[in-house]
Amino acid sequence: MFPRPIQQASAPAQTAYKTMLPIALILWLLPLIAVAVFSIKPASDFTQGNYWGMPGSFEFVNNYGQVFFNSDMPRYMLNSVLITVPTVIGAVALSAMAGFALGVYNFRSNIWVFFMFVAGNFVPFQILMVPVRDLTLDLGLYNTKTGLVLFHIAFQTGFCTLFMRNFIRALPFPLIEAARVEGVAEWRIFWFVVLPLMKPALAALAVLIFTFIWNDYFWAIVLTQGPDAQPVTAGITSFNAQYRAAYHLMSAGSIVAALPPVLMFFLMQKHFIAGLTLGAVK
Amino acid sequence: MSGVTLDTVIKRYGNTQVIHGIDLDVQDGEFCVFVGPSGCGKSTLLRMVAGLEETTEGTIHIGARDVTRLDPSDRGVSMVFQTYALYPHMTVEENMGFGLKMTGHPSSEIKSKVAEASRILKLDDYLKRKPKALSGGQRQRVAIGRAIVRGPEVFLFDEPLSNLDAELRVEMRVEIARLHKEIGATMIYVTHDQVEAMTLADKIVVLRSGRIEQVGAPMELYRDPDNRFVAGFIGSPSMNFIRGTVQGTEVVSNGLAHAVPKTGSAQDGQEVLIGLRPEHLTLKPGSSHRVDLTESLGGVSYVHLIGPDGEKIIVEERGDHRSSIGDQVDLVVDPDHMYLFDAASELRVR
Amino acid sequence: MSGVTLDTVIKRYGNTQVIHGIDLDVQDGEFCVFVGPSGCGKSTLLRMVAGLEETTEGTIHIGARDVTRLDPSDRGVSMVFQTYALYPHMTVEENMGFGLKMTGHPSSEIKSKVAEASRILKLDDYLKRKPKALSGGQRQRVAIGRAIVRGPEVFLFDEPLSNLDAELRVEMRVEIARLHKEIGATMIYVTHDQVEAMTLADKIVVLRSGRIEQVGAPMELYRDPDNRFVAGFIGSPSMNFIRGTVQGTEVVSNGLAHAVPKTGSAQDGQEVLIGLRPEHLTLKPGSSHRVDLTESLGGVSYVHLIGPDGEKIIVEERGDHRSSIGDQVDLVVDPDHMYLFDAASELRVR
Amino acid sequence: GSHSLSGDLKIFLDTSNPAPRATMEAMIERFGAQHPELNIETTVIDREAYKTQIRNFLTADAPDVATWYAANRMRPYVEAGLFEDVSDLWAEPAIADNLASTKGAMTIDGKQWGVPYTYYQWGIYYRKDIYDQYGLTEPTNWDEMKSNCQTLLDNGVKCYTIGTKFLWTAGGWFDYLNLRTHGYDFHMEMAAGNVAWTDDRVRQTFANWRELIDMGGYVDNHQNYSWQEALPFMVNGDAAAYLMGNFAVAPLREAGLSDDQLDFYQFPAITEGVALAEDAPTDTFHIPANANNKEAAREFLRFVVSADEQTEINNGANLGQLPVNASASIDADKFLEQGFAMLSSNSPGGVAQFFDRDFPAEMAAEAMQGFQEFMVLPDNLDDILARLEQVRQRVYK
Amino acid sequence: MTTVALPDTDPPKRGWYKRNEIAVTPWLFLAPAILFFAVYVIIPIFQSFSISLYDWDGLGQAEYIGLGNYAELMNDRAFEVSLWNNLKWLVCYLLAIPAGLFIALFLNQTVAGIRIYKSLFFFPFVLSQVVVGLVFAWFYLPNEGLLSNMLAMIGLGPVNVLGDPKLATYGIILAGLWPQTAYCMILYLTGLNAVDPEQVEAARLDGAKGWKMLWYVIIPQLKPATFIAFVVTIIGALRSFDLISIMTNGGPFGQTRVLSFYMFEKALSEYGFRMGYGAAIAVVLFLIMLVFIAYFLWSMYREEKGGH
Ligand SMILES: Nc1ncnc2c1ncn2[C@@H]1O[C@H](COP(=O)(O)OP(=O)(O)OP(=O)(O)O)[C@@H](O)[C@H]1O
Ligand SMILES: Nc1ncnc2c1ncn2[C@@H]1O[C@H](COP(=O)(O)OP(=O)(O)OP(=O)(O)O)[C@@H](O)[C@H]1O
Ligand SMILES: [Mg+2]
Ligand SMILES: [Mg+2]
Repeated sequence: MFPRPIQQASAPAQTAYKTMLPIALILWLLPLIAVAVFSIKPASDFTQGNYWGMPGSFEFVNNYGQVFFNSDMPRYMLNSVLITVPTVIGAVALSAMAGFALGVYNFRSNIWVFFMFVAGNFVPFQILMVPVRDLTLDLGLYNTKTGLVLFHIAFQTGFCTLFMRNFIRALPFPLIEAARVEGVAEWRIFWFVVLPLMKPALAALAVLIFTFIWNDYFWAIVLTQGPDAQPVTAGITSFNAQYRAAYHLMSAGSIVAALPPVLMFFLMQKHFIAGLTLGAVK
Repeated sequence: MSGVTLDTVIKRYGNTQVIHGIDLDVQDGEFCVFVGPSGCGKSTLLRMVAGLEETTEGTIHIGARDVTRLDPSDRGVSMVFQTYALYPHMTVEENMGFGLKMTGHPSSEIKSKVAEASRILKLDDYLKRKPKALSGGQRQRVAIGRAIVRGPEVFLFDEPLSNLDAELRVEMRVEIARLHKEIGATMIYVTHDQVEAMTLADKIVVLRSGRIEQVGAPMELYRDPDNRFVAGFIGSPSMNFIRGTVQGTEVVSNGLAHAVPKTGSAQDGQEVLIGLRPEHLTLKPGSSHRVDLTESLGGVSYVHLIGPDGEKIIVEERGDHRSSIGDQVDLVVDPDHMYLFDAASELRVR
Repeated sequence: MSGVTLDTVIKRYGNTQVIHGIDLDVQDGEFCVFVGPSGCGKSTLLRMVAGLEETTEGTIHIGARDVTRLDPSDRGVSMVFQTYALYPHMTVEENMGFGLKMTGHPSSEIKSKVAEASRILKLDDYLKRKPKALSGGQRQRVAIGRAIVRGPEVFLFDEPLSNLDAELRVEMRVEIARLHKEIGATMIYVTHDQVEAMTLADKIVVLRSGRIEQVGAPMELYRDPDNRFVAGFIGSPSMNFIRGTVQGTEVVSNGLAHAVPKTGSAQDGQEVLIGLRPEHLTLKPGSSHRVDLTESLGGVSYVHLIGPDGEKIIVEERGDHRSSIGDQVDLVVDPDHMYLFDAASELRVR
Repeated sequence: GSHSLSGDLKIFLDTSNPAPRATMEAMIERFGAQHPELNIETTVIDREAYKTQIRNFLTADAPDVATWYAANRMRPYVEAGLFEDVSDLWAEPAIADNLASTKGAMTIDGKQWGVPYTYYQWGIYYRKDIYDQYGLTEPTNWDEMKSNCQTLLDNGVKCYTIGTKFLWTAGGWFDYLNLRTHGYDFHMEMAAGNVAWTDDRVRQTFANWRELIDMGGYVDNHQNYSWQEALPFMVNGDAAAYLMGNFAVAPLREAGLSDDQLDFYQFPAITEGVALAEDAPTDTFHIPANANNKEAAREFLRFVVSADEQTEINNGANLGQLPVNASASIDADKFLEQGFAMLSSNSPGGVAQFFDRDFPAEMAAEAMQGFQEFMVLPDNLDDILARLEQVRQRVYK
Repeated sequence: MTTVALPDTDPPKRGWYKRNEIAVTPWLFLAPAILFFAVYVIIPIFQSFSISLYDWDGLGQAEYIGLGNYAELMNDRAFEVSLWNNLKWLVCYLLAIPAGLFIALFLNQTVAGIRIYKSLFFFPFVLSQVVVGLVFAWFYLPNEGLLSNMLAMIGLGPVNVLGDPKLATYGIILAGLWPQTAYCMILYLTGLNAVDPEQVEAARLDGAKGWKMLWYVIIPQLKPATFIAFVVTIIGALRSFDLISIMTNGGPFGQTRVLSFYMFEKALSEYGFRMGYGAAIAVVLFLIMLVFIAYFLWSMYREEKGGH
């Protein structure tokens, strides 16, 4: 292990390390802590210039109440859920199938199809903006959650397929051969053999895609408008437009918007990190 | 009836040919072992029989059926893989019954077949476990059980024991032998382990670079190898080879203190290799070889000699007689256990 | 001068003690092999000598220096790992020279030392290659070369050959033996391979559960084991054990057709285990044992017997004499090659 | 209503701030009450977002009525055929007579493409209490304006607050400086692309502007702020005045400024003899060409511009802006009254819409960015003007 | 033995699908993904190329102008600025890699609670860039911001990071580095986990310590993690949009634009009506990225070939 385990260092060094840890963490998360503190401050703190001091009073209930009951935030949150969940399901389903095809079969164009997905995954998505917007308009899906979901599924499929295919490649191939010798039909091999083995990958991907989609901003503003269909990332900006310079409310709103992926991360940490390092690309 | 017959079977990957027209007859109920150095095509050949690799040319029959173009599942074969290839998410029972379930057998039938197989393999206590909770040997047994359950005409094994440690390997080897006796099906078994090949096989097929070098019963190959490759490959430690020349009825060699009688059809003046197994050599004090190293394993010890031309010779010594490093010795050759090979073609001179 | 001395060395991980006060003297220039079942603490002990694990209690001396608390690099030891542990991004040359470079040796000196080591190990042709482009045996040679280059007083090996295939293992074993002779340094070698231990060691240390069971030269352990564990551990196939009872001057046993003379201090009525090596048993037609299986390896074959109490016995047969499955036989015991162990304490009854 | 309407009526609004939003929703409710058969569906979109999204919904999923802005700002949609020609409405006497003053702003190619529903004056809102404190009065000419400013600066108060992060606020300053320096006609010539940005007259406008900048008259770091974020400077007394539209009054009051503290004056004259002209942006309703229920939409437009509704929606409690219907009455609000008086009697030069409504979109975008740069780095002027000239030559082709 | 009676005759005639199962199945499985991907990703790339040859406001008729948009780009100062900013992003964003490595080394210990620390350090990556942008914008506020306050503590004047055309881009990049560093940190933490402990031990016996160990032994072994970190960082840098949009909206006076933002502005923003021009910018961005994509695919191709 590198660096050398601190346990083998001298006692003062160990103490120093253990005190450094929380200090470093606080410095690292300072911006975030600031927002958290902002979100429970009263408005008067800001008009009086008390930006960074202790809260003048504790306004947790007020501020968050404002966000939850007096703004469009709940609607935006619901939109985000309705966009994110189908996208996750769709992208994972499509890519599990594509990954199976690319990981198990050695047809001639295999690697080129695979490279198509990989390359597509890396294109600056701005290049898709104008045509995708037109396509969505033509399909009559502009400003609908469906429109956003369809696009997200398609775009994430590139990344997910890369991930799934590599994962399936790493599975022991004799498992599939054993099933073939036993007379199991190909789609049944997918369903009964490969899919159960992919559970960790599915979980990792689902968590990862969830955060990607939840945090998407660009496509939200390209393909949707207004509280009918926009997710919370876009919602937060109009929320902020409404509460310009009301830092306490903006902070509360931001924290609410950030909460689901953060929860997801903490609950599914293992999968999340596995996803990042396995798939290794955003 | 359910033997396996290969007829000028050829395999090419793109432009590289890896199997060069193999003819082979495996009798019904026979235990046939493929051996050969790594990369010689053992697995490829086995997988062609299984249907997991396409056969480029030639035909494969199982019993009377031409199976060359059939799907693996239609060939009536079962295969046991080196890595077990158990489905990790299924219990032992489900693993064994999976193939039958997928091909639509009624569950009562599956149950009885699984029970039968697990009885044979003493797996009854583990039926509800997942493979993760089994030891290596148990896993391999489940893999074999899965093969049995389908009641195939032919069993195929690809180095089934090489992932086990030495002790277990011995144990499982004995079990496979017993299994073969019990169900009597045709088995084809790939290994690179001498001992497995010698102890399990009814018939050993020695392959080299996609060609068959020799086919025969184990002791046949040991006693009567066709060429230098087979002679060197079968037997451990390997046979020693000493260059020599036929002079009249004798073979003379730098490496031997005395000439030895020639055998068979050796021609006067022919350059030959004299093949001598370590266990058939004895030492006497002399001058031609120097003891370079001795390795004692208790009951037996191996004496490594350096010959007059720098060639290395290994001699097996038994009992308490021990040579010491640096001793000068001569080799005592038993003419009954001596093989001549043509130095150029490396074929046996009989 | 540069031997290794362990003095009541203890290792604890948290609350679990894995090494229980080991005393050991490895002479300068000696080849000492640690053997024992998996998990007995071989690696731990070796790594404590290397300085890779802290020593909880006790002291370790190399030569006259107390190195117990020194850094690994200051102990004058080199280590060869099972997985080679070569730096994948460096060429063979760089791998071997890395240690010297780190300790600031001039590059001309590094060059000559690497050249010297690669000559000894015949690596000259591979100096510019990366480890990836080498075979397993070559890699292991590079790892040894890296150890040599630093000119250590003591070499440590942790199962250096267990990742190699059988053939290479034999070859590398011989090379290590030769190396030891050539450079004459003290070497400590961990293995679980019988053959390696027997053939390489000047001194074998048999460990069990963090304690030394017996220390001695290989043939000493083979001929004169202190207890049943060592007797069963050394020798392959393992010694057979048959239960028996001392009656007067004889030992009677269900498993033997005839009583055998007792040895040493065995007491009348004592329950004992009779230890018999497969190579010291012969068979004659009889009734006490049934031949269950025979395995022929060419020069030698193993006969698996089932005794009257269901116990399994293995007998080695040489030459052309072969038993067949199902034969009823009796064991012929050579009283000179027979060991008695107390059934309870499992200690040798001398 | 005179005849009964039925079906769906989809209305898109950009009035996303709380007060205007409530006003419009109430108005629509009243309209709905008159037409019980009509199923009205209202969508309110964030004002900034609306500006980019209008293109999409006009082509794709068009509502029946949509808000927008007058003059050049509606030109792209008119030219693309996305707005309905409503000249027929303008031929009706109720509209023709009462909305005559805004007809020009709604006319392109001799046809009218929508109706206005509100407009508002621009001008300088200031802290009367601070002016009083330093003995200052409302300036009437450039020199007074500058000397007022100097006094404030000497006392540590910035003369003007502004937040240029979203650029358009700087457009307001250019409008006034240019209108005052060269007059309405010149400004409109520029808007029409007939004057080079490198023209000396344009430079003159910037030279005047620069005087204020060099004095340090504007709050620092204005490039970081939106217009709302610049309000606190005025509220806190760090700055004394704000050139802004009348919509700024509501938030200023909300922030706690009383009518005693807050006052308004017209942007003072700069070049003597140049007739005063004002910015008074007009917000409008349009019927998308792809609308489904144009009959109901027309009825809605008639309803919106009716005198009663105009009086209602523009009063101080609601939009707090000026009604477009001449027969409507103006709320008794000091700013509305001042504004109305200014626009109707003291704006002889003419009434402009606003920089980004009078100038073509692309020109406006480039120019406003240039204004911001100029306000931060006045020395870059030559470079900025050269760049704008390049854009002008392309945009107007 | 119990032999299953298999017909000795030829098997029953099998359907076309059965005969071609292995060949057809992958395409059936691929079909939906390919369809989606083609419609939404592949075809649009080509459409963008084509749109970039037109003058089109997104509303009316498009007019073919050949390479006119590209010609105009050559003289477009804003484009030039955006390009340079993209370069700054590319270069500075790579700092996330050493920074991530540094933090990973710091955290690669096994003390009580280290898992919590690791996940909290990783936290910023999970946040939406919108939130990150807001937070940093407040952090940079010219007077009230924490940064100015902290500078004041050490006696330095306030600094208006986002209002200063010279500093603004770096300010935004710094905000971007925050989550990106966290990302690289995680990659390196897993990379460090995979470092062969025996090699580290061998190096310790060889006398490599501290920096020397890091440089000669650890970093070379972290190459896969570094490669991945490099790829994702480059992609992240070229895709940067959210932060700019939130923090400065491209300002002051367009000095923080990057290509992706500029094209959005030109094509879809309030005053932007130039789809063709926007598409041309996107194409340029795509071509830049193509260098990296090609590099990535090439190294992947090599690995595939080497791996089998
Ligand atoms: N897909 C393939 N494409 C090209 N050549 C291949 C392919 N698969 C195997 N080969 C080659 O075919 C030859 C035979 O391989 P095979 O796996 O049958 O050897 P083997 O005898 O089983 O070796 P081992 O003992 O190492 O398992 C080898 O030279 C190998 O390189
Ligand atoms: N870090 C550790 N923490 C706790 N126990 C450990 C640790 N490392 C090793 N052990 C325990 O110490 C004992 C000795 O381990 P060691 O690796 O020395 O065995 P070994 O004899 O080398 O075995 P093998 O032949 O499998 O290599 C084992 O029981 C092991 O579980
Ligand atoms: Mg093989
Ligand atoms: Mg060990």
